[in-house]
Amino acid sequence: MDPILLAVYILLFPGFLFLLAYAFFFQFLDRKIAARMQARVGPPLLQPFADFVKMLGKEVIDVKGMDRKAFDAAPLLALAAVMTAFLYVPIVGNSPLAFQGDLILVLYLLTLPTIVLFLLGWLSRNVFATIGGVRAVTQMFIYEVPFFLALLTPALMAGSWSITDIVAWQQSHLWFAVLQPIGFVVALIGLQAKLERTPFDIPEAETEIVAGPWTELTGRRLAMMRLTMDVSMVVGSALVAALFLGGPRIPWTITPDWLSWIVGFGLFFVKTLGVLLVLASIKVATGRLRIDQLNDVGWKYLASAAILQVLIVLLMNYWWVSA
Amino acid sequence: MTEVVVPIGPHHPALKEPVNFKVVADGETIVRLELDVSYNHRGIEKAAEQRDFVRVVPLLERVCGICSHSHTTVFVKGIEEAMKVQIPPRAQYIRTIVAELERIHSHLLWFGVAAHEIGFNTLFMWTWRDREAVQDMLEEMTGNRVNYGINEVGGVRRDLTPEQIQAALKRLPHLEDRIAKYRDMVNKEATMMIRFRGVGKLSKDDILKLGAVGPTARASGVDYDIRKDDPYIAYADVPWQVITDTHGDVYGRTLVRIGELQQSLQIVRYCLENLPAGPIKITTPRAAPRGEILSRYEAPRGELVHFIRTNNTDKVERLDIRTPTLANWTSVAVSLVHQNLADIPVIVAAIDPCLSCTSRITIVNERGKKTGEMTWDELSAHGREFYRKRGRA
Amino acid sequence: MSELLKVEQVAKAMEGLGTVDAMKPNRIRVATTPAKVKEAVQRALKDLKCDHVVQIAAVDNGKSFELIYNLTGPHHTVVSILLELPRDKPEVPTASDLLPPAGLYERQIHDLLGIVFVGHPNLKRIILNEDWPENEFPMRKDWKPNPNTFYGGVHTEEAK
Amino acid sequence: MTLSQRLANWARMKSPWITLFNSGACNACDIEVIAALTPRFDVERFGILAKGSPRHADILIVTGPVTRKQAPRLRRIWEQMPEPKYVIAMGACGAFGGVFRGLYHVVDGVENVIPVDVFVAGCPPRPDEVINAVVACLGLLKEDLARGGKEWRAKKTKVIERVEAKEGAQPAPAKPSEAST
Repeated sequence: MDPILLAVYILLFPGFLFLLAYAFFFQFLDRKIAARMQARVGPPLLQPFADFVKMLGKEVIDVKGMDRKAFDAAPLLALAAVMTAFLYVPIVGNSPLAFQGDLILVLYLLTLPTIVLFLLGWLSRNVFATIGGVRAVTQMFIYEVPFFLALLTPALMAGSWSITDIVAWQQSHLWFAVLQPIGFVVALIGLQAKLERTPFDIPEAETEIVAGPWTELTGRRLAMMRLTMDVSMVVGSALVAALFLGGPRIPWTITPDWLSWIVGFGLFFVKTLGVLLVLASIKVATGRLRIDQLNDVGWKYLASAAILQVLIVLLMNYWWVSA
Repeated sequence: MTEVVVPIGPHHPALKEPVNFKVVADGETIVRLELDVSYNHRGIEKAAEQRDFVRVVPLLERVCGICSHSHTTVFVKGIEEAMKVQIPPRAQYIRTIVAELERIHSHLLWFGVAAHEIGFNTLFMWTWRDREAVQDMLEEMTGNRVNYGINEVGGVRRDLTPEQIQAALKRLPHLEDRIAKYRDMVNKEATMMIRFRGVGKLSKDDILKLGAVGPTARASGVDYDIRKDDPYIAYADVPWQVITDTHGDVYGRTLVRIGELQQSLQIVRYCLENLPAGPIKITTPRAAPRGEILSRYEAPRGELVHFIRTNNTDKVERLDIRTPTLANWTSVAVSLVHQNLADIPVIVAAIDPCLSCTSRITIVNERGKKTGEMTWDELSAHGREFYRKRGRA
Repeated sequence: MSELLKVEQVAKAMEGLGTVDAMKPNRIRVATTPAKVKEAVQRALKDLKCDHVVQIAAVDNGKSFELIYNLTGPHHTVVSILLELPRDKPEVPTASDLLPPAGLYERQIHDLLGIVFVGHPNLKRIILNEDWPENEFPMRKDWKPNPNTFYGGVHTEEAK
Repeated sequence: MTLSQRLANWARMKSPWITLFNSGACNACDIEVIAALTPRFDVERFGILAKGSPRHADILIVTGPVTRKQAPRLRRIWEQMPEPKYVIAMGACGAFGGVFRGLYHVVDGVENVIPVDVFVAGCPPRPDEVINAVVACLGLLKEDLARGGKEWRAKKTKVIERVEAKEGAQPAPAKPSEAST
C-alpha cells in the first residue's frame, strides 16, 4: 500500500477518527440497550459525545502531594495503547499492517488500561482509589489467563499468529464460534471482565468504594479514561468478532474490489454489534460478584474451561488436520 | 497486608443515608469497625415538648420520610389511649390501609436498594417502577406521595371515596404477580444468591441477645410482631399471619420482607373491600389527662416505641422515641466483623436502616488483631466476651 | 401464643424490690430504687422469661429524673421497671452487661439528660456533634440555648 | 461566541451530572430524588446521571436542614467539586429549615453553610420538580456562561441585601434562634 493510502487507513477511515466515532456510538448503544431492558428510555444519540466534551471543560483538581505529570500522562498512555491495537484488527478486508504475531501485540495492548487504572489508583493518594486499584489488578490476574487461552486457541487451529490469517482461514472453514464454542464463551466472559462491566466491575464498585481508581479523576483526565474504556470495548468486541465470527469476510469472494470492502465493513458492523448485545445483556442480567467469589469462579470454571478447549483443539489438530 | 482504615460515608453513594463507617480492614476482611450515625439528630423530642397536639403531628410526620405514617399513628394512638377515647372503626380501617401501603412501598424501596448495593441495577429499576403504583394509590388517598399527613388526634383527616377504592383495587393484582415474580427471582438469580446467602448471619439467640427487631429478627426465627402481640387499629380483625424464616442471613431477611409484602397486600385488599361506614373522626378534648403511655407499633423496619408522658395540658410532658433501626444497630455491628469489605453495604442495607429515625453510634472491636490503642466501649466488652465464647464454643 | 403474665406472678418474682401495679392488662409496672435496678432486671430476665428490651425511657419531670426499663418476652407483657433519681447526683448502675442493646440507650440518655451510668464501659458522646459544649444537656427542662456559645456547624463568616 | 465556545456550552447543557448529599433530612427528599432516576421519570434521557463521587458531579443536591454535625462535612463535599458547580437545596428544609427550624441541633437551612443556586419548593418536592430544578440550574449555567462566571448574580443579590439592611430586617441568624414556642 502506498503511504498516502496507509495514512488515510490509519488516521481516517478504519483508523482513529472512525474508531472514536464508533466508540461513542458503542457507549450510546450499550447504555440504550441497558436502559431499554430496565424499562427506561435511555440517553439520546449524542449523549456520550456531550459527556466527553463537558468533561473536557471541567476544572482539573490536583490532590495535594500528587505527581501531576504522571497523573496526566497515564490516561493518555492507556488511550494510545488501545487505539493502536485497533489497527491490527481487520475491519474492511485484511488489515495492511498485519504481521506474524499481531494477535499477541493486540492482547498486550488491551491489558495496558487495567495497569494504568492501578497506577491511577496508586497515584491519587485516596484510600478508595488505592483499594480500587488493588482490586483491578487482582481481577486482572483472575481473568487474564483464561482470556488469553481462549483467544489463542483459534491461532492454534488456524496455524498462524496473525489475526488476518485466522480470518482468512475461517473463510474456507467453519467459524471458530462453531468449532470452539467453549473458547467463544470464555472469550466473551473474559472480555466482560476486561472492560470491568457489571458482574466484574469490582474495582469501580460504585456502592462500596465510591468510584475506585476513578475517584480522583476530574476534567480531561476523566474524559480520556472514559474514552479509553469505550475504545477498548470497540477493540475487544472487534477482536472477538474477528477471531470467532469470521471477521469481515464471507466464504465466497465478490469480484469487484470495492463491493467486497463494503460487504466486509457491513459484516464487521453487524458482528461487533452482536457481541455488544451479548455484553450489554450480561451487564443488565447480573449483579456484582465479590473479589473472592470472582477468584473461585475465575479459576474453577473459566480457567478449566479454557484448558479443556486447548486440549480439544490439540486433539482436533492431531486427527483432523493431519488426516 | 497492613491494616487500612477505610472511611465509608457520610457521603456515600451506596448508603443513601448519612452513616459513617471507619472500617479497619486487613486486606478485604473487616477487623474493626466504627459506625457513626449521629448525623441526623435534629432534636425533635425537645421540639415536641413545645408543640400542642395539633402542631406536633406534622413534626412527627417528618421524623422519617419513609415510615412517616408509623410515627404519627403510634403517637396519635398513644394520645387517644391517654384520653381514653375510641376512634370510629372507619378511621381505624383507613389508618390500617395507609399503614400497610406504607409497608409495601418501604419494602419495595428496600428491595430495590439492596439489589443496587450488589450492583444489580435492573431489579432496582423494576422494583421502584412497581413502587410507583403504590405511590399513586397513596397520593390519591392522602394527597401526598410521602409524608401523607392523614392522621390527627381523634381520627383521620380525609375520607376514602368509592372511586379511590376501585382505583386502588384495580392496581393490586398487578403488584401481586410482580412480587411473586421477585420471590422466585431471589431463589434463582445466581449473583443474588451468591451475594445474599450466608452473609451477615445471626442465630436466634444472637438476635434475642442483641435486641434486634422487625424483619431482621423474624429472619432468624424470632416471631415478635407487634401487630400480633399487642394488636392496635384494625389488625385484630384482619386475617393475616406473621412471616418468619430460619436462614438468619441477608437472604432470609429478603424472604421475610417479600412474605410481608404479600401479607400487606392481602390486608389492604381485605380492608378496602369491607371498609365500615360511619364518621372518620371524633372531637377530642384539648388536653390529655396525666398519664404514662408506652405506645408500640410495627413499622416496616421493626418495633417502633413512643413513650409518652402527659400532664393534663395540651402539650406532651415527655416524648421518648425508640426507633427500630436503633435496636438493629447493635446486631448489625456485631455481624459485620469478619465479613468482607464489599459486604458492608449489603449487610447494613439488610436491616434497612432509616437513619433519620435514629442517630446513634456503636463501636465494635474484635479482639483478634490488636490495632493500635483499643477503643473503649460497652460493645467491645460485649464483643470480646461474645467472640471469646464463640471461639471456645 | 402464651397468655399474658398475671400481676401476682410479677409481684411474687419481684417481692422485696418495690410496689407492683398493672397499668394495662399487658403492661405491669414495678417501682423500685436505683440500688436494686440490676437485681430487678436480672429477675425479670430469669424468672419472668423476658428476653427483649423494648426501651429505656428517661423523663425529667422538673423535680427529679425518672428511668423506665421496659422489658418483654414471649408472654407479650411489658414489664416496666421505674426508678427515681435525685436531680443533683443522677447515678444508676448500668444494665448494659445484662442487656447488650441497653449500652446504646444509656449513652443516648447520658448525652441528653446527663444521667451517669456507673460501670458503663464507654460513656462517650453518641448523639450530639463533636463541638457541642460539655455538660450541656438539651433535654433537661431547665436548658435554654444561650446565643453566644457555639453549638457546632460552620462558623458564620466561613459560610458566606 | 466561537464555535468551540458554543460546542462547550451545548455539551454542558446536555450532560448535567448530579450527586446527592443527605444533610440530616427525613430522607423523604432523598427517595424522591432517587425516584427521579427510576423508569417513570428516568432522568437519563436528559443526560442526567447520579454520580457517586463529588469529583465527577456538576450539581450537588442537598436535602434536609443541615444538622450541626453534617455542616462541616457538607462544606467539605461542596469544596471538593470541580468548578462550574451548582447547588440545589431541596424542599422547605433546604430553604429555611422547614418543620425543623429552631431546633437545637439544626443550622436552619443550606444557605448558612454553602451558597445555594436553586431552591425547590415542596415537602418533599415531587420527582418532576427535581428535574425542573436541574433544568433551572442549566438555565443559570447558560446565563453564567454568557456573562462570564457567577459574579453578575452576586451583584443582583447585593441589591436585595442593601434593601434589607435599610429596613433593618435581621438576616437569618446562624446561631440557634430562641426555640420557637
